[in-house]
Amino acid sequence: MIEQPKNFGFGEDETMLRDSAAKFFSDHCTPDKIHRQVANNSNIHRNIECIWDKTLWQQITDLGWTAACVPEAAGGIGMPLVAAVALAEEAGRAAFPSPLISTFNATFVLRECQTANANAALAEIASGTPMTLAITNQRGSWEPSDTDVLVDNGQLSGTAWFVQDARKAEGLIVSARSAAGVGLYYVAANAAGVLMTADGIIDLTRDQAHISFSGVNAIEVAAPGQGEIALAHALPAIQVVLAADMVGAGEWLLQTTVEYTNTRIQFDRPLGFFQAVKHPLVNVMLDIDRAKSLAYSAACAIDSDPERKDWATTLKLAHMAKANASDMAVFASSRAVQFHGGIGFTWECYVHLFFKRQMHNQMLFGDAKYHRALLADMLIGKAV
Amino acid sequence: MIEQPKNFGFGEDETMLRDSAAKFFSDHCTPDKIHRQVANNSNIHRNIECIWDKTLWQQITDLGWTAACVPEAAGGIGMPLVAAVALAEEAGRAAFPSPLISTFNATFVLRECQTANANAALAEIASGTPMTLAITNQRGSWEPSDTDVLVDNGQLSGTAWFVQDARKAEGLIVSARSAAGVGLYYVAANAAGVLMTADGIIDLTRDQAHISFSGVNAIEVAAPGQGEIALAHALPAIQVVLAADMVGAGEWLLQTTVEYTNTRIQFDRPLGFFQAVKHPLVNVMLDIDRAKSLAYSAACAIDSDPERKDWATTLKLAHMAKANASDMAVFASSRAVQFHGGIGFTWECYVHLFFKRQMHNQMLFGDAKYHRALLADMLIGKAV
Amino acid sequence: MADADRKDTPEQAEFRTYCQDWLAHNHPGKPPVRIPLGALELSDPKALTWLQAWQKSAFDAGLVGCDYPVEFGGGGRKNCQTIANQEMQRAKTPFFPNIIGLGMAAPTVLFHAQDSVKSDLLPRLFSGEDIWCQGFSEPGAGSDLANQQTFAERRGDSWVINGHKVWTSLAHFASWMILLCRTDKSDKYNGLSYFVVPIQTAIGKGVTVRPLIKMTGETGFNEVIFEDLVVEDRYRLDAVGAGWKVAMTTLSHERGAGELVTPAAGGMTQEDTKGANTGSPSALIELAKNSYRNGKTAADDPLIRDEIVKMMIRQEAFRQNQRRALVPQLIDHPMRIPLQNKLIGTEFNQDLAEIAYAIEGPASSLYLNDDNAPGGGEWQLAYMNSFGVTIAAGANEVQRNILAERVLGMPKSK
Amino acid sequence: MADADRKDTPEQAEFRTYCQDWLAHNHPGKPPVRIPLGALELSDPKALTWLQAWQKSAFDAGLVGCDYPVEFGGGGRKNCQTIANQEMQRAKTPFFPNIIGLGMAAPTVLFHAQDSVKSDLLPRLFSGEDIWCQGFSEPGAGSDLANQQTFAERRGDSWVINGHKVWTSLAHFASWMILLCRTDKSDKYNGLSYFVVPIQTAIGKGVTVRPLIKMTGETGFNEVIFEDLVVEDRYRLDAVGAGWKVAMTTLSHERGAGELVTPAAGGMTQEDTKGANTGSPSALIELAKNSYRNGKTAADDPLIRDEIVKMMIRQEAFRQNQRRALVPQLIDHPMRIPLQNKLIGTEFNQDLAEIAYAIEGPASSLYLNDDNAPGGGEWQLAYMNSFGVTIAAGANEVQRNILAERVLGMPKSK
Repeated sequence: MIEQPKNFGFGEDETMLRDSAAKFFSDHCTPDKIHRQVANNSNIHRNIECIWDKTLWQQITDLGWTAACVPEAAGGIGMPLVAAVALAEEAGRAAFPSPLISTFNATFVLRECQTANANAALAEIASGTPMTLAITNQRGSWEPSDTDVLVDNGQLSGTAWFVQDARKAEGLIVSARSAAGVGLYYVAANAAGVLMTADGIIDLTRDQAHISFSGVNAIEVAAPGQGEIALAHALPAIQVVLAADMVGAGEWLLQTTVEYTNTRIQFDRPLGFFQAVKHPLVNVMLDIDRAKSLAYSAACAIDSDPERKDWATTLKLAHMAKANASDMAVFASSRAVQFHGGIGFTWECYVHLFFKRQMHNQMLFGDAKYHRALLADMLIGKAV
Repeated sequence: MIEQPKNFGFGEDETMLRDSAAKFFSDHCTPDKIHRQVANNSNIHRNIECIWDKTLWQQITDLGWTAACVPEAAGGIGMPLVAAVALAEEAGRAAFPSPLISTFNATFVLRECQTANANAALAEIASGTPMTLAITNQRGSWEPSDTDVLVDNGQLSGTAWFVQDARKAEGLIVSARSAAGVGLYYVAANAAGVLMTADGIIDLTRDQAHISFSGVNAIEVAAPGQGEIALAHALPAIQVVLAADMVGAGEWLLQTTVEYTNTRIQFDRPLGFFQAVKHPLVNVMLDIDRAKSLAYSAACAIDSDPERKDWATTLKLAHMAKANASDMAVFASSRAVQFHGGIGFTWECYVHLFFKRQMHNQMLFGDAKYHRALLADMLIGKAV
Repeated sequence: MADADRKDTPEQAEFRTYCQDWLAHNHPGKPPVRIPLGALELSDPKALTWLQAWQKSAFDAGLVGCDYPVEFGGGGRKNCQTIANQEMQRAKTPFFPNIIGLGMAAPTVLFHAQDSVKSDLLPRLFSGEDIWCQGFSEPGAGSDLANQQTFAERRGDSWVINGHKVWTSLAHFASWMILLCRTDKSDKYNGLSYFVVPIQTAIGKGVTVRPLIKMTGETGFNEVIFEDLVVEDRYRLDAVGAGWKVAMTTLSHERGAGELVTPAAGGMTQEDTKGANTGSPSALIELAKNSYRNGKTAADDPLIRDEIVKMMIRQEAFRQNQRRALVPQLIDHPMRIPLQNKLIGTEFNQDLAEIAYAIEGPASSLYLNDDNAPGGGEWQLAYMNSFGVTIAAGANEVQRNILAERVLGMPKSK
Repeated sequence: MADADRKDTPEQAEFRTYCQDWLAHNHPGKPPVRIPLGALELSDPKALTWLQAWQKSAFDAGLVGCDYPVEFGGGGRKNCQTIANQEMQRAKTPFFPNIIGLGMAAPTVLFHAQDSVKSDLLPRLFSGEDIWCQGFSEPGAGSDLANQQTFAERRGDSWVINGHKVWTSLAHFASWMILLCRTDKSDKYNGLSYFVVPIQTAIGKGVTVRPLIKMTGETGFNEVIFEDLVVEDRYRLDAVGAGWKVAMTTLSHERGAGELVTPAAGGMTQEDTKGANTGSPSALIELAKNSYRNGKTAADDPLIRDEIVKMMIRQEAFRQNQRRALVPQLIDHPMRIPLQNKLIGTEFNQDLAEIAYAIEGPASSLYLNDDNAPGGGEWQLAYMNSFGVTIAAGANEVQRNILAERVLGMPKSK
């Protein structure tokens, strides 16, 4: 049993960072502003765009968000994971269109590599270069060992799928297989031989692409053959940050729906009077609180156990956080649209921004069923 | 596609039989009467009793219920399965303590045997001899191929578990394995070498036992080695009749709970005013109607396809009926207790009679998950 | 329904054979453009025109309005619409575009309009030449339908209508609207009256139609604003103040609980419609066998399998419910099953489409504008659109109240 | 909770060590008789006597009432009860029998009684020598608690009480009762007053206790009838008419939302209690590994596995919720988590026990009186008893109203 702080590690710095993020979003990134920005064209068959506000990105870089979880040795601030969790929660609450989460994920992977090349990439992140992971194959496998990209003396060939915020990222962290096993490589997004094909996705606050590599020169960032283990060590942090994003978005959906049902009058009463509205919204709240507490505890477990002495607990809490948050995200989104009635079904109502982000979040890096199946093997033992 | 009557085969005779059964129960078998009879001793550690009203049994025999589904050739009335379904539904609605369902199940198995010995047993049933099946092993397998009883030149040895209404039955239909495969045997309940050990069960309207056989002389009722297939052919009928019992009991639970919540005043309103009460009860109604329609259609499929030309449809509908009814039974019981409040939690309130019967019904011959897993293999194909 | 179509009356049997023959030679074949899942999703005029031609040919052949009186364009038959519907389903035909006309306007007009209006309007309604829309919902009158603010003021032999309707599907294609509005502000329920009003011919003359965009990005429903629209009194259905009663005729037919069976075609498969086939668990199985979750075939995942089977059970139960609803000795309350249909059907579609996300894994992020989207992204479209129906026509919360109060006899929640 | 017990204050750290030492030498060992799952299920006097002895020894050692003032029998410490509770859990001790006394009566008496009453009653309450019961529920006052009919009439310096209480757990063992009753029929809420009244010494002198039998066949809760019971005015808590306010102190502590942490032991395992261990998913795993469904080990069934994991997630989330509830900067509404506990805890136990039926297959039919019953039939007992708690102390439907109204700020449902 590893010692953990009662407050999950939310000290003054982390709390201050969270509050400043909340203020930042309410100042610069309100739902109406985002809606005008990313939802100005509702045509399903519009060209696949990648819309985001680079000036906001510059500002959050200046605020040190990208540097927050970069180790000091690599030019970062070296804050604990809970700092990223706090930022992700606020980003989710604002449905923030940016490569922040993807850059965090790249950070978590690079932190595990412990090489000069990895530290160089981390330094870039600290100074504001958006990066993302290209580690998923066409069959949507989240296993670190699965990649469709091959590496042959330093050159990458093959295709990586479901790359998040791909067209916002300037650097890619690619997993590729060689005789030595799965390695991790840094590639500039604009390097020769990199062909990015944008995906037509539903989530308006992200972009996604599949990326084919043909003989692309790459810098190996993990020790040879150590890429798979580095990915495995980073996955819990990735899952937890996604859970935090869902918690923030879920809270927005809950509060917005409560406000609407408190004011919308039907049958001479506010909708919120009716238990058919009220009780499901209470259930949404219960789900959010579970997901939140699990996300914080998982992040705290990671922060408290750098040597992975009690890795099983970390894995367990991270799977639980992602599983719970994913189910919550689906439920909270569905109830928000339902209880907003006709207006919630329209494009002009902001609910759909969060609905679509949540449906994207819930599957990313594994949906609830996936994580529960892994938990079953851990906690019950493999079925014979 | 086999021709089926629009009315599921509920002709005049079947409808008349059902209505007469409903009248019979309201005359002779009201909940208060049953409660006085089977629930007079609430002590958990009371001796395990087997309480039922043999005079009622004589009366329903005289009414021809046991003969209803016995083929005319074997001295029965030769009515379709929907007749038994109608009787089972009314029996469930009355939580009728009797070996009726068990005797039906024995009937369905014997009907499939097509032997002189089987017809002799059927004749006994037609004339009112209660019988039951002893075909389940200690591991609770519902597969016709699984039995812990062995047969060696006409003598049975081993133990059958979870035998329903065992101490009410005068005849046992036992599945036993020999070199020839699984056979079916008739044994008098009081035959030498039959040791019946009563189980302490929760359901107050049934009795259950495990029965050990030591060198018991038995009459083979199925053609040698044909017992397994006879059982397999009878299972859909058995599942459907159990589903019908659950539908009847579910309807009692629904109507009784509706009446209670319409009269019980809290917060100056009847409980039934509150959507937290009313919407779950509507969901119970939806479940009951599904289970009812599926049970009728499965029974009708069996009646319409004596040559089993479209056996897959019969199997499908029977599995669906039992799966749906089992889930309904659990849900209807739980909501009935919850919405009856404190009084529903007491021994003196009749709800627990039905609650306990439903929890017994839902697992008997396989619970919902079990039947859905079989359906998955049928409808999706086995998983690799 | 496959079972219910046995043991026909002689008239039904004869008519069934006729339908089969006609359909064998007059199936419209494959559409030239993508056809959406249902008429309410229609946004492409080309699709509409093609579907109108199909409806007209079916009408000319006597497969639409079979049970309506001959003098109003019907077939004058008895219980034959259900036969035509079954055979059109079996023949995998496209659906009819004039769904609101056939399902809601026609029975309401038949039971409440004067004969001259019936013979004027019903034939072109049946043929699909006139598309109809429904003017019930208002910004302040959603589930609380009786809270109508749109007002019709009597002026001699006609009425002047002012107000604002929302969520009116098909209004951008509609020639006529069934309109519920207020004629007396002093009485919530008895102050309502019911009209049929022209839309297309009145645009710019008192009617404005503005498209609303759904969360899916599709158009398809609209705001309709009335500014001093003048309507002849003959277009009023039933008495002044009887609007609520007339609306109940509309709604009971919408809920499948009305006297008349709605003419309904359909059954065309995904390939044929170039569109979605997201309405059935078998389509979900198809999807699961061709989709990967975390690198493995989704159809092999025990949890996915269980979800799919649950939906197949609900589907079969729905079918058998409809069958049982027609057998008087097997139902204790005549409305018990019909009033369930809207609730069960819409939640079925919602739950079905949600499962597709789990089946598709990360590919569930892809939409109609991505060539790699499993099932063309139609499952995600269907999931989002499913909320349109769980909300519309009396949100399902209201449906549960109706069932509790009318069928179970529980106290009113309002 | 395992995590929350780190980083103690010096006082807590010192006290923790003390508790550990004491428990190492003073654990009561294995009980001579079967101990039920919780105090509310107590029916065997032998079990009660043994548990009272344990509570007294813990009290004498200072592990009960740690945070209460010394003058009323408490320990006069700060935030130390939670330490004692954690260590008693870790030491796998039996629970305390006087659960209503510790959890509801003690804080209410402390905050609302006069000092002489506090010093008279609290020491024997803490020691468990006096068992307490709760006189809130009435035939007409279940979830609608304020609808009290039991009436206390002033007679000089005392009160005469008449009425009928139901579902009073432990009344058959109780020396004292916390009683909510009416002193003014003209005002529903302000007409209530709150007393502590003697039970055992008053039996036959105005108090009758009748056992009620649960659906499980157990006794354990009772009807209590008051006929002209005379109670001194000093036993009134707070002002006449302030009963509702006082009751809120009781209920907030019952819901774990009170100022004071309730002294709570526990953690003893199934083998040790000779009773059930049905409260945890790990017990369910144990059961699943030793049970057969349709001939196969239940723990290998993917659907069972998923059900169990869902419960483990809910259990861990509950723990982490309690941990977060203590961190001000991580909660936006102070009551948001505490008010969830009763709801979450009782539904957790109900859902957990229900899964056992699926795990045990046909053996789920067997009860406590059958030697072959998996887990001794305790899971079925626990499932049935779970309804006692989802119904009691404000049915969970009411709990959801409270959360919606107090935390989310939604309109009152009444």
